[in-house]
Amino acid sequence: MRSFFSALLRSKAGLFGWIILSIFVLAALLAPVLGLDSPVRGSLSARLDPPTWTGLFSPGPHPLGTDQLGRDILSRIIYGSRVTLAVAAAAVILGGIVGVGLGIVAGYFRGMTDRILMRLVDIQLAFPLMLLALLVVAALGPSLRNIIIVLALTSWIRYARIIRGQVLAVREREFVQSARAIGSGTLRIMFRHILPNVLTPALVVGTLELARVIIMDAALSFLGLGVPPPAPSWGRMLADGRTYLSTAWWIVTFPGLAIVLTVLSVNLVGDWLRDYFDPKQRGLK
Amino acid sequence: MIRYLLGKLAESAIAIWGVVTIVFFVTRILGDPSALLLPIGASPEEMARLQADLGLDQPLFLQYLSYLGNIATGDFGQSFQFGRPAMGVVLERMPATMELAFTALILGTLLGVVAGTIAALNRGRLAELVVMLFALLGQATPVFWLGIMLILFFAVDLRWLPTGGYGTPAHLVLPAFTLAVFVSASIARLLRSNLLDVLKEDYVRTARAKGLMPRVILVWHVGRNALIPVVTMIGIIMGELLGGSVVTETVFSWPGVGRLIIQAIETKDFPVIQAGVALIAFIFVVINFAIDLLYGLLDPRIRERR
Amino acid sequence: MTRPTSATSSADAPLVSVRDLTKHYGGGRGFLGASKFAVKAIDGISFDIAPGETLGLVGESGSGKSTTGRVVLQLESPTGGDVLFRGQSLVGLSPRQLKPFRREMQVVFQDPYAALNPRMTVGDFVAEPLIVHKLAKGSERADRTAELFRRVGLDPAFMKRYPHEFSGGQRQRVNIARAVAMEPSFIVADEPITALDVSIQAQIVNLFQDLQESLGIAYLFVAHDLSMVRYLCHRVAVMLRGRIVEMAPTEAIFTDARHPYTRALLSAIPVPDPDIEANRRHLAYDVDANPPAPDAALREVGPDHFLLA
Amino acid sequence: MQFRTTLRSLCLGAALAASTALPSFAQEGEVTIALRVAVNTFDPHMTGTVGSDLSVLSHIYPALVLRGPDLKLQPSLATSWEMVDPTTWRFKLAEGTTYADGEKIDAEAVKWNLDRVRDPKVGARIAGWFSLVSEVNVIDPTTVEVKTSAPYPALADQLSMFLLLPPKWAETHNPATETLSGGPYAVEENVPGDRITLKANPDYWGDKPTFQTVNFRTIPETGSRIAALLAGEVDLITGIPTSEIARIDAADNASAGAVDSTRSMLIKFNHEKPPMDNLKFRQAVNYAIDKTGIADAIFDGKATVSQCQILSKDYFGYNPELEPYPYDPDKAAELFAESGVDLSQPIEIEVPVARYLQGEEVTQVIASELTSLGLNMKISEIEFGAFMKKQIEGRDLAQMAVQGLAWPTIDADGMLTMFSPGNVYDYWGNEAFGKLLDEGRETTDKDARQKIYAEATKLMCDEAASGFLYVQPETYGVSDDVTWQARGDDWVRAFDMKPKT
Amino acid sequence: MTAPLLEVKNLSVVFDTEGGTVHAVNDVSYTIEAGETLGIVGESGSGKSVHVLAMLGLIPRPPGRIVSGSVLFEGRDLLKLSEAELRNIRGGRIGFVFQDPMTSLNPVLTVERQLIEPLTRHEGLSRRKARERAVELLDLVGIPSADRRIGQYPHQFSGGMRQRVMIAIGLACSPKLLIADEATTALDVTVQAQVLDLVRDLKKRFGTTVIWITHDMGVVAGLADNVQVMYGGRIMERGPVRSIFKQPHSAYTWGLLRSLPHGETRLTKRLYQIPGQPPDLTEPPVGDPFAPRNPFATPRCFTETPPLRQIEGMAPGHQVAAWYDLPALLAAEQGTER
Repeated sequence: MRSFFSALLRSKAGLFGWIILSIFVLAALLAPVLGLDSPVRGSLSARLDPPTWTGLFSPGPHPLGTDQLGRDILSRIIYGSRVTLAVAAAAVILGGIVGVGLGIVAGYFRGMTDRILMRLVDIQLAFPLMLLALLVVAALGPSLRNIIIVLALTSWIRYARIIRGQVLAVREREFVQSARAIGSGTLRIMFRHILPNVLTPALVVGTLELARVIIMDAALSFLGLGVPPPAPSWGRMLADGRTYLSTAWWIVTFPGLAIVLTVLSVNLVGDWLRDYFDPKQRGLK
Repeated sequence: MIRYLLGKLAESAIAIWGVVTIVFFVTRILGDPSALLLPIGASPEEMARLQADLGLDQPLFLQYLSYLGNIATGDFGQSFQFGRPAMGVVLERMPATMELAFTALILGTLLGVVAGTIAALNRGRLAELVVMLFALLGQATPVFWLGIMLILFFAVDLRWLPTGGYGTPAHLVLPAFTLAVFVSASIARLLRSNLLDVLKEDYVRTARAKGLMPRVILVWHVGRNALIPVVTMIGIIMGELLGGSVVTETVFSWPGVGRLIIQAIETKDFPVIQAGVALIAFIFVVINFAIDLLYGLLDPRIRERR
Repeated sequence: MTRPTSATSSADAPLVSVRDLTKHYGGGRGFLGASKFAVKAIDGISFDIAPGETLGLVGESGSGKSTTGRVVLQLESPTGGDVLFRGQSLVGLSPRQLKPFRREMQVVFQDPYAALNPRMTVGDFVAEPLIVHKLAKGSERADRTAELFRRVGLDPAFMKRYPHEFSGGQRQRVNIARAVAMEPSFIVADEPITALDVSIQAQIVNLFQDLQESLGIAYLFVAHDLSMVRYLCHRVAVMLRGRIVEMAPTEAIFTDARHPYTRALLSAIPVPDPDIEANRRHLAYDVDANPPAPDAALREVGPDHFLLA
Repeated sequence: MQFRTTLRSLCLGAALAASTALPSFAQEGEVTIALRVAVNTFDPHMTGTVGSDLSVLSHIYPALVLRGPDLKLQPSLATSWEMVDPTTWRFKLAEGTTYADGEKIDAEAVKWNLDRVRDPKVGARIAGWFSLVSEVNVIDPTTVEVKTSAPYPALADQLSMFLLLPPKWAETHNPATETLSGGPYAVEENVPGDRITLKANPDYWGDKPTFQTVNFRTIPETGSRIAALLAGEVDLITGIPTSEIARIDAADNASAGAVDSTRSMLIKFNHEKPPMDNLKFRQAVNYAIDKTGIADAIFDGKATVSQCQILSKDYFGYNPELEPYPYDPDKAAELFAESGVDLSQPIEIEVPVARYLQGEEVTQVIASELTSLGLNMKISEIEFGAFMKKQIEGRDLAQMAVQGLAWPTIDADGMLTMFSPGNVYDYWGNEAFGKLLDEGRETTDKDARQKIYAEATKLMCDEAASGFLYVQPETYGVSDDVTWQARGDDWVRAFDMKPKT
Repeated sequence: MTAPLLEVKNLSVVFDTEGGTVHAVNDVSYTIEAGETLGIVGESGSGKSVHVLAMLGLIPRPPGRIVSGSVLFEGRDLLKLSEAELRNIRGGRIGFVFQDPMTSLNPVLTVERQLIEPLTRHEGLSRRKARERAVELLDLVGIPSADRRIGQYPHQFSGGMRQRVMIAIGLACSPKLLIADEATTALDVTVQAQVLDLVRDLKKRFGTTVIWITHDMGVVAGLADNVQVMYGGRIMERGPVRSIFKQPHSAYTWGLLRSLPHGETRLTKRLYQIPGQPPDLTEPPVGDPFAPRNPFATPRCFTETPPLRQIEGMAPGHQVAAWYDLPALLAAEQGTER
């Protein structure tokens, strides 16, 4: 663990990513105790109020302004981080469990199992993700749960492909042979020997997917199929506010900034994790 | 080689079958199009009659069988909305989609290759930081936001380019650039890490030990090996561009297949959804087939294995 | 647990018997029903290993020697032939049926880096056989693991560490500790010293020898380094293209090699003596020109000395 | 602004170079209209979409009557028409009218078209509009008689949306993809999904059109539509957020505005689900909603609050005497308390997605206002098709549903019928209301009808049959090159426009 | 006396890694005369490969860094040359053969392309001329039907053939110096023997100066004129090959030779084993790097680095870096054992 942090401190980009991400996660966790305005209820009289910058230091009503319904944007962004991050994380984890699971099974058993999985992957690859997501959301309805399912659906394949490749390599590693040689069962080999050794690539895929899923959620919102209101998600805020782009720039700019910063930091963390876990990248020692 | 091609062909057929099957069943979950096709005030009887006209009153399984049968002959049925063969409706929009996708792909690949190469060769220097920051921003910016900003700036404020629409090369600039930003960001990041990996390879050391010029090493020894994964990536990106540029097409009023399919999803025009998705899947499969062959050109070991 | 604790004479029933073993890769049916070209990794080999005996298996890369080790252990199933352990056939047994045999047969691999699970502490790794076979629990397990560490010359204090904190030699000791955890009677050592630093190789070879003396373990010692084989093995089998071309007691191989390939192999060993090296001639053997004849069989040409002809 | 000007001058050189490559913008004799959705079919009987398909086709095919910008009917192909008796209408056609290929537009053609649309084999999507038509008779080449199976006072209004195909031509051509002009314009170019260019029809039998060329461009994205107007690429856009009106007005090349549409927004109550069967509860909801606030804030004052009825001023049967429920949270709270309804029970409010101008926002305001009075509101955004299916076939509307209603004939009859018992849309089940509507249909006397509908609307208001909200504004932006009389019924037609002089 | 072909003076190389600074090469000095074959022996981490790669600018920088020293080659200091000047030397005046011919040849380029590259680059030959020469070279290194095989890709060659191709590339421009880095390690013994025969033959015919880096004492015994034993980034002992093998003066050389089986049959005795583990080079080395594993180490070995010095009474050039007198100690030990 110490080397983890010392490695982190050496990588400025990785550190930056971790800090930004931690801020958002903390804000999301602490949202209810920060004493914010309601993110859902607005006041029609306070519609499209511009940001009061001084409000950051001396209490003003809306530091980042209000949206088209008079809701406080700061509060919506902070509460929105809960929705956005939770949806993204849930989708990425769900997709990860499915993808890693299938990847391990396919890579470990190979043969028919593998062939079936690879054909599934082919099918999904040939099916443009965005259209699949749109179709499925349109079919199932844009509830929070369905959005998570859809995003996970577009995500599992990337895990499965990469994990399968990793497993094909790991299963030939001699410690796996050795586990078979001592008579370990299949489950034990999969969980104790293979899974821990493919978790880091899965983690790296996960961070990249997290970034992609957040962007995809925004695109779905743009097409009217994102996380439904009143839950404030960043994508939704961005999409709803887009028509006000030139009259009330703050409605779009701040959630947009939140997305860009989060995706950026997630990517930085992902890159850093890859560098950290990839021995090839870690000098000689 | 023949066996390899036949195998590939079979795989492609399975992939397309899977796609058309999924799209068939998902569209049936979409629900009943009759409410959308008829004007307000339509009675349930009218709706029932329309459903019968559209063949939607049949048992699902029978619908599926006749659907598969018709597809085999290239018939995707009559569009509910357009009142003519769905595939025709989709094919009309295909040139626009292809034009945008290929332009974005070529532009994005060029930008991405240049950026990725600059970043990899300037490891640890400012140039790498700047390029990678832009690449990350390119991936972190929602496409529609970028698109709207570009319209406001280049079309409304400067009036250099049209806000949207299709036709002249000028119309192509903004949407293609918007998509290319994302494409180039992905490619730049992938290429950079590939290049860094390949630069560590023993044969690059061999090339340096031969005293070759850096340009020769980069192009012949590093570039070719680093580009192989990029080629795969291009195949996948192409798939996303063909069907996934819906958002860009909407922002720039680009009459592509993506937007058509969105519209068809909104109006539950099943035949158009099916034809559109099937066509995109088909093109994707064909492109990836070509990419597979390209692999062989790039890497003799793969050529040999076939 | 009762078991022979010292090398017994070869008059005893063999511990391991390999009969006409073959292993082909590829083959089978292709995607569209066409049969693929098969690679014959092992092409009908037979040998016995007595309890407490070390059989050296040498040959160049691709000769099938490592595959033989894995097939003997049933880590891969053979295409044909049989493997008997204490007279019982192992071929075709389910993993469950094989489990009791797994306690008696172990393996040490070539690459000590790849052979350790990087995500497991070495203590857990060594103790894993005890868990899988439910041999020991709790503090007893820890005690036995510590004992294993001491036995292979490692400080038990290292048990909580991860593989990357160890050098190659130490890792190979961990692997050996794991292999002997169940006190097996037979270990396949698949080029166990090839990947080690020169100054460490002798340590590991000595460890193998010590373990054999104290536990009576029989080895199938797969190697391409004939000099270590000469030092460690009772008998040597020379493999070429999936066949055993010559098999004899070690001294007979070194002093009375009959097969031209064996001779070429012997002549190729670099000797750390400039005077010998300066005057020696390397014998060449063109395998492509003289592959082992498909119909040839092992023939006894001397006491316990077999030759493929 | 300073920033923009500077940039503009900075980039002038490059702009000049680039502008030569650009397509020509609106010029003399040319007008460009932005559509929100693409034109799908050229067959006017296969689409009921006024805002795109029918608007474009109305330039190409003749109609018996047209609805003018003032929403009054005007003669077109029919020079005059009369109701001979409650079930018989007679139309007198203009003389010498032909399609571009010379085919006559006569009584036979009208009959053929009305028969076609009613032919089940054709499966015309707008067949429902003419389901009451029982017979079409050709009296002479310029006189056609239409008989209905029941009194149908709004027939002429309905025929304003009925475009006539050339019968002979249609035998050999596919009207879905091909056109033959019989109106002021002919199709010059069609780029599917992008644009349709119309050229004036030189052989048109009516008045020469003002513009030589009319372009219809499809721009689905609101922001892009506004951008296109401000960039001078289009002359007319519709369906913009009211908040953008001021911004467009501020630009130097366009102006914007809003008029009342014919679409009333309301909260449809499902009286079949408690607590919506409770009168006090329904009234309380009406008191609880700040309609003026919504109109002022969300629609920048461009929306008109509904006068406690679902009819807007343009409708026949509009009741000028009704007053909206005032916004009175205290009164609402009181009524909620009196209603005896358990306020903690979850109440669902549905809204179709992307269907109504800022409908989702309004729903959120309503939900938030009701929540602040202690109700447990849950918003469901639902896809429109599913919403309609749920409403009509499933008969399972949520307790409340934000919905917009408009009736193309702009007549109380059709509009109010959707609340009469037995109608598939009805969730109220008020027999008295149903009887009033039946009475209204049995007479053609305008005053009598007016009186009956006044009674009906009052009943609906008193019973708080639904939550009355506002009339959806029809927003538009027009370039300074043209004038256009804004209208609330979706038609966008070049022949309603004039070049600005 | 002419100047030596290559003169390495006080060369030190470090690697900056996350685990700390690795002192890979520490103050290495030696010379090679023209025509000489120098065998450099050492284990992984001994600095034997790194220092050679470093002086020709072939280590990645960063993390690698040359801290000090000079390398005179034909009178010029390689460490002071620009990258462009070094490029002209690499592959031309100095040829290389690397360990693993599988990874050291570019898998996607034909052998022809890879073989003519140095020829067109350094000799300025036309493509056609270069190809002719390349075929000759393949012929020279014993690749049958070279004219046909030159168009093939590396994966179509066997391991031994691939290494012959590597040697052909190294020799392409008739270099003054050929550096072979573990050139036979990845090969089977029989193939190794053939390659060694080839190198001996080529050396005889062209008189090329060779640095042969290996961990195998047996390989240098047959190939080298002089041997240089490295450990922990330092030269422990160097000298004429016979002198070193017959009477090693470094405990490390002695241990290495002893730990190899010399034809003993099993069970006669245990192999001599060098105790302990290779050194951790992140710790700046103090004293004799081998001291912790050296049974003969004196207290001085742990505190002071022994210089490389000529051993009295041994062949000229037989130098050792040790504070102890190994033959004396061995003799004493044998005496006590008796």
